[in-house]
Amino acid sequence: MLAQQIVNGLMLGAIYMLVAVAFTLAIGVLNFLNFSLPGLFMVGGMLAFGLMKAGWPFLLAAAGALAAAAFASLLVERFAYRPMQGGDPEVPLVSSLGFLVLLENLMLIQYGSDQQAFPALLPDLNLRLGGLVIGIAQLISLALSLGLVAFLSWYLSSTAAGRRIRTVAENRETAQLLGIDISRLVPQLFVASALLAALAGILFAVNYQQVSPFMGEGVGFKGVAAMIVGGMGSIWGAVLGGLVIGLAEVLSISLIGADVVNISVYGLLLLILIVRPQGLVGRAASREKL
Amino acid sequence: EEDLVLGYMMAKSGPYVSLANTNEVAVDLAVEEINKKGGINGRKIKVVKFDTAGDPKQATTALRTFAQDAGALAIIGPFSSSEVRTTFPVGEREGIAQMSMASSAPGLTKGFTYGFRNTTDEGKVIDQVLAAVKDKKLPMASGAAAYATDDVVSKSIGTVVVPKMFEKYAIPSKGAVDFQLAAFDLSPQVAQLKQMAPDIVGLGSPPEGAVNIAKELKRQGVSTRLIGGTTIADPELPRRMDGAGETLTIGTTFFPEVNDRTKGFAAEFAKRTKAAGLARTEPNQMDASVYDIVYLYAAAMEKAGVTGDKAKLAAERAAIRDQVAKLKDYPALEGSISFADGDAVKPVYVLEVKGGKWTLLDTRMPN
Amino acid sequence: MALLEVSSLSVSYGRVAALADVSLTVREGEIVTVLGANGAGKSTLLKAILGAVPVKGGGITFADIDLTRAAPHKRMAQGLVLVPEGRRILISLTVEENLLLGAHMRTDTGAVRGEMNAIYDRFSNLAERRHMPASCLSGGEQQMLAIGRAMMARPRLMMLDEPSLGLSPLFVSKLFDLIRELNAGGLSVLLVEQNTGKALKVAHAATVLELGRVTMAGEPAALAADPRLQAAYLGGGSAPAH
Amino acid sequence: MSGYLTGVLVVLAFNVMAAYAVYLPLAAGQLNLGIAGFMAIGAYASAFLTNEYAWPMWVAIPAGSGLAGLVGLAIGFPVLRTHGIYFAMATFALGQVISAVFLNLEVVGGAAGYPVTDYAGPSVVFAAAAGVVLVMLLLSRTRFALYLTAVKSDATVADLLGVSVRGMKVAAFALGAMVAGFGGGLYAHHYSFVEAQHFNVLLSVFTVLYVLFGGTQTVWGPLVGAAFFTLVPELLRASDQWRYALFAVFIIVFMAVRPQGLVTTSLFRLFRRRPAEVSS
Amino acid sequence: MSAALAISGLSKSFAGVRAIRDLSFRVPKGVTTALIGPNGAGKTTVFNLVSGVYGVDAGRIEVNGVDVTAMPSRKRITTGVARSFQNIRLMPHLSVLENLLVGQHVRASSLKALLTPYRLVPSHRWKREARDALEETGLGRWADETVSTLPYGVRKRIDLVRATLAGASLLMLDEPAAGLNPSETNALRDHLTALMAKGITLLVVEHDMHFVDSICENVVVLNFGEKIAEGPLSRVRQDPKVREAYIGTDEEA
Ligand SMILES: Nc1ncnc2c1ncn2[C@@H]1O[C@H](COP(=O)(O)OP(=O)(O)OP(=O)(O)O)[C@@H](O)[C@H]1O
Ligand SMILES: Nc1ncnc2c1ncn2[C@@H]1O[C@H](COP(=O)(O)OP(=O)(O)OP(=O)(O)O)[C@@H](O)[C@H]1O
Ligand SMILES: [Mg+2]
Ligand SMILES: [Mg+2]
Repeated sequence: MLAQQIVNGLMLGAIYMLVAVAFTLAIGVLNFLNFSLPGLFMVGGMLAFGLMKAGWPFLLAAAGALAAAAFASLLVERFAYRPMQGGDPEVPLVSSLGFLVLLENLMLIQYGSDQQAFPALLPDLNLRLGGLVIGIAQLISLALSLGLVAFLSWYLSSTAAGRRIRTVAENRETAQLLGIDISRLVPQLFVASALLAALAGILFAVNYQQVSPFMGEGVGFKGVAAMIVGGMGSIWGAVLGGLVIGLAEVLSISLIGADVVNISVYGLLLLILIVRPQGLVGRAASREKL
Repeated sequence: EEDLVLGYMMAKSGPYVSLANTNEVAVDLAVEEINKKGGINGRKIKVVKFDTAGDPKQATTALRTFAQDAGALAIIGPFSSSEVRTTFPVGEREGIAQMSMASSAPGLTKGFTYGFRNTTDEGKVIDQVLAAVKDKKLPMASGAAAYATDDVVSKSIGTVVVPKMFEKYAIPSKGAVDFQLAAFDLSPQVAQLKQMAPDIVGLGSPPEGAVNIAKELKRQGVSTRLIGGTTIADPELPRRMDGAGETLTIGTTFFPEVNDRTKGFAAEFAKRTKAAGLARTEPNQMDASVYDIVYLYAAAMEKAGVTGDKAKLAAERAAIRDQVAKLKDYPALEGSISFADGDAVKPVYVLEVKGGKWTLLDTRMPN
Repeated sequence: MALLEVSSLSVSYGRVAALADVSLTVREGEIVTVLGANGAGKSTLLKAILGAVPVKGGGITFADIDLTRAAPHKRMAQGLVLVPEGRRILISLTVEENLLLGAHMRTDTGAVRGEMNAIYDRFSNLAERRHMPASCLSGGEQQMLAIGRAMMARPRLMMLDEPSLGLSPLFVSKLFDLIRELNAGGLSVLLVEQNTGKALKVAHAATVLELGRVTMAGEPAALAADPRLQAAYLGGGSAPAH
Repeated sequence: MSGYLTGVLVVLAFNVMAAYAVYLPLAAGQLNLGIAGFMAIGAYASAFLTNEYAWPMWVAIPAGSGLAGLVGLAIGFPVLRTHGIYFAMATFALGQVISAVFLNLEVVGGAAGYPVTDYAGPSVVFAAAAGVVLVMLLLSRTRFALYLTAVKSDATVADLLGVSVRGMKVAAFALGAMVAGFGGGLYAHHYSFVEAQHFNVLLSVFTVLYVLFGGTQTVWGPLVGAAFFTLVPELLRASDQWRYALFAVFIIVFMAVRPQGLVTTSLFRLFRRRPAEVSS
Repeated sequence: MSAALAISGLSKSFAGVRAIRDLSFRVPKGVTTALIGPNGAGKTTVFNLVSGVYGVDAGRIEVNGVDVTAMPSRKRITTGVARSFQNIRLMPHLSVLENLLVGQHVRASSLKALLTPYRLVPSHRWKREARDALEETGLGRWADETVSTLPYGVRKRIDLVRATLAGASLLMLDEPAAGLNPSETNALRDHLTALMAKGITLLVVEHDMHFVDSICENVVVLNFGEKIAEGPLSRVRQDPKVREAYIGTDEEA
């Protein structure tokens, strides 16, 4: 029983983890709390659903949804991020939330506000080990997520492109003075984080066989929480955070009850932040040199 | 010649949109039918509409608009329990009747003389569902409850109604699991239910929760009968469960297959919703309820001899209220309706999912 | 041969005109210095040449290519580099990563390593701290890093915006030696300096900006002798009223 | 005044109070994403006092506000160890925890909500909102407001100049919580009903949205932002299902054109400067 | 008479690098003192330790006879020491005048001063003082500008004025003349001389030796965090250790 719940928690955590990494790319690198990401997550799931309903095969539908999310993200970059440069870091929050509302309402107009059933791709393909039920689809998505994250982490820390990205993260203007082509690098990052979020949305739809125009909100907030628990800007922190949040959620439901799940999950987040303001693996900001 | 103005609070946007956006078609249909037959007391009914988005604050604004600006005689709606909680006190102060089509939380009309609901208390509904299950000699040797904790109605079903009914029908309870409305991952809860292995699970939840739990039950290979009240009564539910949820049994206050009148209504409704480009073309219980609300008000206005004269507005509003409260065995679309303590008393249709479709198991009158 | 040709350049920030009709030429292998009071527009000029601020009028030609509207990275690909005012080192990166960043457009990784070691030899303060975050450097050390970073790009024209700022006298001498040395190796230099005397000494040509306009230009020696310049920039007279 | 206008203006009044609750800490650079939690404290506490102890409303609502402020003060010290987005997330979590606690608190009705007997009419709401705006305007003219901006701009230097950075932040946070609690208490007594579900994340987030949209550089921003967010959806009522989509497009385009929000200091300068330039 | 600043046995390391080693020196009241040394010698670090940006590893710091070694950074300005910053640190979103008002904080820290809506009073005492200070230094026309767009030299002077408005008796200036041209340096010199005349003690970090020569009576030379020489500049600059580490042989310095 407990073993099953831990498996359930890890599977849930895998979804949070991808969203958290998408947020990490946006805020850790671009210093942009991109609230359109939950919307792009939703676009991933919802559009994959819509295209399959229109008769497309799954892989094609997924590719279409990813492409749409990438395109939407480029619009976010153009209209929410680019004009806000040099302002307070909170400001882009407004228009990125505007994008979230927009995407949700567009999907709502197209497909209705109902939760819809996403067709089962691998019907009832479950690994049964003793009493343990592990969904193959979930296992595949966990592996896929971890692989992607590992690649990203290597890319950012060890390549010249990664250095350029970190330069933009620290100071856009300086990056420009150093001849970094921001007008290409930044949109690329937006596309990358959109692809992660949308992929998470597709995996979510496949795993839980449901989509809805509002599916991004709950997961989005948990994703931000996961990123913060792990420590902002650290990709492996986001992974750890995602798993911690997933486990905390499932275990508190099964051990105490769903009415305390918000108290325990967010209480844990609060506690972690108070004890370690920089997150689990984040480095404490040292006092700046004058 | 004045029209008889009714205010109508719609929830055409916001969280209830998929349940509520077809209501307008039903209201328009009822008004058209009545006006075609010559209206009430020789006057036509006119409906003024306001989209509240299911938000209590906007519902209050709607109520003030109807009462103070539009000269409404009575109000159709509001939709949700939260809206009812804020608009009933204002309606009481303004002296104008309201009748909700969807709010089914316990005790909402208590203490209000102008507040009505054309809905049935979930306790009464589930009582009839269990009675039907017992009558049909279906297995019910042990039970458990599953409910959403952050929704008033669902929670009271899970924590109050189901335990009480299990006691009434002598069903030993194996326990309860709960979840959040927004939860998509019900694997922990179902893992617990699997251990309990009950014959029936009393479900307090909106349709989404029912879909999710039915699917997860299927995934984890658990077979049990889910039973529930009107909160799950979505005509589309069997399709949305996509093969899961066989034997799910619920009570509702409307079923299109009952008689010619309901079939006729469903057909006309389908025509109009299709023409309006709406996603759902099958009427749900709220559509039927709101359709009947127009008729109930019409009956009350007729009895009260309402003229729509602006000078007599306050008196006529009070008269409508008094007549609604006194309605007995009114032959409505949903069946025979009477009012007791502000709430409608009407038949309960017990439905079961069979072969991926709703089928009528039994029709019962709450006692 | 003219390497950089700035003609009738105008730049404004909103309604404030920062540069008006500024022309300037840097020939291949030459050191040109730009002098002027605070707010005269010197930094703006360098940034405009790099493309970091949009120009309102005029043209910029570098190595016979018109770059007036090109993006900064395009200009740097042609061999322009700037040591910006205020150093602008990246404090979240290590000292070494900052240096590597200077060479981010280059593909000859082997040569880059070698040049980096040469810079460490020259600036021993940096060598000791190569794996520390650049935030811990002292003011002068940050200036060294900024210069080193620009050298890593292996430019044809290096623009320096007040490079001696915050450097010790000994180091200022070393800096000017370095500029001479790089120049001798073929590098052209556009130098903005408050250390007017030293700047005029190394330069082949000088331009004076006042409130965004060129007021004097010519031979450094001649300028140094000019009484107006003496008064304003060589400490010969009292402060001009603001 | 028509019933419709009254209804809309009441909503506006509540949005304005919420906006200033967010604005105060934001002026010191702290994004409070849990403001709904503090509104809930004020709402439940004051409703409890009038319902169960028959306190008069004009005592109970300030008491609820004070309690929200005290909670803000007590929580402020540990939570303010965090910065930036971490702080925003900590307050977000705090808001979630507070509303979840009320959702499970059976003495105030739990998930069923809590009806409130005493009633505060529209004129009371208007007067209260006007009072809040007035206090904010006065406050914005003080050194306190100046220090909040200083702390936001450069906390290290503000500290070296002797400004108590921690004190300012905690004060702004607690004052914001007080304003939120005040609005919450009034909300409970105007709408005669409180439910924890109302005080959710979206309420907090949308309030932050008004404020940023209006602009945080001046004290007028929150007012303008709240007015915009209350009134424009009303104007778009006719557009039906496209209402919120259009509204979202509107926000995006507006912010792209005026990233610092609608009301900025430079806007004020522009107005102030013109006559002087003409005369000189 | 007690010293304006007395430092004894001061040490500070960063991640194993010893930035300050057993440093002791005094700045007597009214004696303008320069702290010089090569880049990275630890001059700014001394300022940071005195103003409390970092805690000390060992040693003792006294300002006007008050031991501030363990005092929180925020309180130190109350003992009469204020500073400027090597990388100018003004509050970019505030106007010039408002920056100065923040600088007055130590003298206006009562609850009443905090909550008085001074901006409603057209010519409030504090505002008037700040404006006068700006006029005196020829910065009057910038008073209502937002700081972020001002030229470097102007910002530099505002930083200095802000430090003086704290009413401190000891001012620590970190490279005040850096980035100024000779005529601006002259203006700065006049400004500082006026401050000295008001009885304010200056401790100056500066690389411009002419400037140091013209205002400083005493010079402390640091190298690798240690004091290598102390005395009047004319004597110190002859010291071979100083020449080798700092000035070089270039006679222009
Ligand atoms: N981002 C900006 N926005 C508005 N005005 C600016 C901006 N940057 C510079 N200015 C103005 O343009 C003019 C020229 O500034 P610039 O920085 O080029 O001068 P400078 O000669 O480099 O001065 P300094 O010697 O102080 O560095 C000044 O009046 C300055 O106020
Ligand atoms: N916060 C810190 N972390 C790590 N090292 C530091 C820190 N602050 C200073 N240092 C180191 O201490 C040494 C002294 O630095 P400091 O800034 O005091 O030098 P300085 O004498 O002011 O030099 P400059 O004239 O170049 O400004 C430098 O080598 C610097 O790298
Ligand atoms: Mg400059
Ligand atoms: Mg220094």
